Amino acid sequence: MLKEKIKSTVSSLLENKQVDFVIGYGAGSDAGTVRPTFVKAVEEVQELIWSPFAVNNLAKYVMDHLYENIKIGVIVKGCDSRSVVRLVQDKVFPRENFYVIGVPCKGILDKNKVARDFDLSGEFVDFVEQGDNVVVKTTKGDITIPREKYLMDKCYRCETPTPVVYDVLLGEEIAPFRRDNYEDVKNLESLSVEEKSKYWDKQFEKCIRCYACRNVCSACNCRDCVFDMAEPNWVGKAANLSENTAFHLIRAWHVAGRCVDCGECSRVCPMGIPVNTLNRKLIKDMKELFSVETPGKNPEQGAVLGSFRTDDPEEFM
Amino acid sequence: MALENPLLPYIATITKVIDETPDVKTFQMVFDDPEVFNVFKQKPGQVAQISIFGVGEATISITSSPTRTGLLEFSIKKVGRLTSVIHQMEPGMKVGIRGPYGNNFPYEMMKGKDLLFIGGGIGLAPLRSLIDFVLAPENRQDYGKVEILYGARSAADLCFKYDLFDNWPKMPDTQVYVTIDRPEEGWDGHVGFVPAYLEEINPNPANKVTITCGPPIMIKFVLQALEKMGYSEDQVVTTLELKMKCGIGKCGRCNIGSKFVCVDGPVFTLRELKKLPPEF
Amino acid sequence: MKRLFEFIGFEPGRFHARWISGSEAQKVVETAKKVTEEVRALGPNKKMRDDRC
Amino acid sequence: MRKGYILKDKLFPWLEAIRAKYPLIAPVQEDGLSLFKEVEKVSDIVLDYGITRMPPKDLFFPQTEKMFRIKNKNNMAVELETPEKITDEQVLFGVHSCDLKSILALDPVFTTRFPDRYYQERRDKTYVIGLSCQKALPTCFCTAYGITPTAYEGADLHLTELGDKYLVEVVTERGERLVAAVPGVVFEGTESLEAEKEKLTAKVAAEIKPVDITGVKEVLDANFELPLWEKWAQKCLGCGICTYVCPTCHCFDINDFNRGDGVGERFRCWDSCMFSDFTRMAGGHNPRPSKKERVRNRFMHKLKYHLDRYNLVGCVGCGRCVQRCPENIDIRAIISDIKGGV
Repeated sequence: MLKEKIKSTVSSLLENKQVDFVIGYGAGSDAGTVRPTFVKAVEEVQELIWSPFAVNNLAKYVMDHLYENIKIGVIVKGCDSRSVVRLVQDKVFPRENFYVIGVPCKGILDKNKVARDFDLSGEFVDFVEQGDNVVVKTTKGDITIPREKYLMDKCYRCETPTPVVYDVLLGEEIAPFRRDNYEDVKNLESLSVEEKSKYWDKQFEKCIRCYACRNVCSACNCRDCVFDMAEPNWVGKAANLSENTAFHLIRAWHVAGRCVDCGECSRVCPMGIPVNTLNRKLIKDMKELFSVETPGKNPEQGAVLGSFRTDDPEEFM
Repeated sequence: MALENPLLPYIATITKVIDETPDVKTFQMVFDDPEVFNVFKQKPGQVAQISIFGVGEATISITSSPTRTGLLEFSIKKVGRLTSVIHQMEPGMKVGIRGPYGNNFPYEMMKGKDLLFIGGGIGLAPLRSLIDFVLAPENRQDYGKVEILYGARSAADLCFKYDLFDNWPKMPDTQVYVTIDRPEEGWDGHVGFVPAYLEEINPNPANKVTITCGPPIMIKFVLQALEKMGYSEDQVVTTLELKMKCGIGKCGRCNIGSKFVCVDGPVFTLRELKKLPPEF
Repeated sequence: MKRLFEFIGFEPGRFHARWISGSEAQKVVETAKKVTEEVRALGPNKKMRDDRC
Repeated sequence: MRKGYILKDKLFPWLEAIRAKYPLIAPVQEDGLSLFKEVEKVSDIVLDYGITRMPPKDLFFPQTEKMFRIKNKNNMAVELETPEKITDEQVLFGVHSCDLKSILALDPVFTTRFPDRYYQERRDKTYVIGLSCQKALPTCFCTAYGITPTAYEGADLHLTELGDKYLVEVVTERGERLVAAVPGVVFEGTESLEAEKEKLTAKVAAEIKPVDITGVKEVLDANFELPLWEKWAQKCLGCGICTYVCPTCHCFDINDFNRGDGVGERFRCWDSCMFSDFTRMAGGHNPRPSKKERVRNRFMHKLKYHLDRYNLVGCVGCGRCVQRCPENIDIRAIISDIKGGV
């Protein structure tokens, strides 16, 4: 059982003082939600769970501990592990301060999709995998969920089911079995100029400027963010289409080459804006232009936009 | 006094700019509509929102005493965006003023008492409204001895030199103590931090009220020193500075616990301060 | 940049990026002319207009 | 209070009659979100919407609001133009009891001591029609604050769907004016409906997971420091979702927009005490420097400060923050931690 493996691993890490604390998943308000949980002592290890809904990328939290002489254990899935690689590559958080607890993952269930067809309002008790089904046990009864039908969108295109970096891997390595063909981006690209404009205007109009997409992002690591600055006032604080568009464009460009496509920005958006699609457009272009991989996927590959090769395409000459 | 639209500033003109220190200037301002002076009746210790139109607003304490009618003075230290812009402004230019906001120094309660003002740096600006108020001929008989203890980093950083060395020492029953943090050439006055100088002077708390304002670290040690000297919590008055936007208790920024500094403060006695959570 | 601009619905040709050396005066002139012509043909920009005031 | 009814199949015609007279703002479904929006067709109105993604506060306190226009000629001549009229009369339909209560919680902030002209005018010119809940969501907990899911407080008119009729309660004088302006409410024989409403209230209340807030205020009065703040703060991302989806959060910022030629406007826009620069002063000092102080401030505002200031709860149990927090920071769990004093 993965849950037991997580608990015993974390217990021994804490007992042997290999880490100062571990960031993992605890039970959330309902069966479809997990809550990031910070475990500092062996007694607290029992709070840790593993859930098919454990979507949150926990790597971001190390940014609260920059410049501290600290060792942090983080539980990561394949997608989250790319964040670890990038944080290390950008020298935001040193590799030796990470203890990466990798969890192979066949895909995370999308609680919004599941909640449409099942009652997730009970508390999470446990889950078992039965072939292609996930049986989630809740205080309001068991729910049998066919996995392939209810995954997060990002999981259908996951190319790293096994973390690309880890200090310990809990479970069997899973060979990549899906491909990302950027269907979502291509669909939008195929629209006419007017249709594209209309689509994105409608999305950006909804934005309430809560900055959750920025705050959840493991590539957003500036000490002072341009969106918080009054001088120079790059983007006004007013929420209107023009300023919102500027916000989203700047945000997307700012993390270009560093965004690992973990999809958290889209997940957290309270207004359902497909924030991540902007980043994916940039990743797709970078892949086409520079034959690179998704940032963070290959620890050997440096920063995409921070390196130069003489054979780079030069559209601007 | 409630305005029809409390967020709409009155337009005023800068009439005089006084260079106080390398980073502090005092601006004299006059409302374009003289009628406004009849409704803008500030009390010592209150603050106002100064607008530069197209740039924004900043909360600034009113440094002139209400006994000086027909003008307002604001001493402004260049620290941020708006204050940097205002430092480039000259007489004749237009600004906006709304207020007055906040409570005031308890000058009624202080009547018949000796007053000890303790200021550091730009912290003298809010105190000055009360100093000039009690030193004004029409009020002077209501108050006892006035002592002013003031310090700055260097001689150049002393604000209101004309008051410190000229105007105030000439006033009856008034004593001014000035200190700078480090010795420097040409300075023959006291050297040392304000709290240390305070302990040296060791003013007797009997029938005295102290009013203090300065950088947080100075206030902290001054309050400790005063308690050591036997001042009760009601004898110690201070004025706080927090980030404010609306000035009218709505925008939620300047709260300390349940209190809003812009309407419930900025003036607090040490007794009141101790009841507040330490979040300022 | 150009690609993302177009992705969110700016017309192709609204945004240009060119690498021009300080010694390429002729290229500056040609590029400026070309950009002006193309943008003029597109008409006034409607996206991201801030129509306040 | 006068009570009447509207037959169920007469509701939309009645709403259409309202819409013909006033802008009608009501819950609609747009791109997967339920939102209060001005409706063009009453058939777009969604009655069983659960809870809207954003609270109705935007109607009275818009996210971004122009306060006045500025014409500034190099600081040598300045003209300010305040809008003559902030809003036309409008009707806000379909507000659930938690959101109704939240309007009452915002009122004293904006209308007492330096009354806010912008809020006041919007409030005065908006007829609020409440709508009782038919079922509770897993995140609902209005009953914790003594609000019943069918309560009319805060509405001018309040509707409750009961069988083939809507019970109409005329709560305020403004409600009377609306009933007079738009006929359609039948004022007779509502006794059985009133009994039905009681049953509905009990049914919906029973669906709500109980949250007990007794003693919470007392613990917070006595303890500013509690270990729970650090525990919850470390999960917090510091985004503004909880404050923006909250119906009672009222923090704002004031800024100038400058077109570049001296013409511009002063606007206010929502701001959030969860943002790191919210209280940071120009000189760099920040009285709430870390997430701990900011998280504490938000929940203290909900559970203590608003009560201290206005004797009104700062949380109405709508559950929006619970639904939307990316890291599942659940005020109900915080309440239980506070009660446990941990």
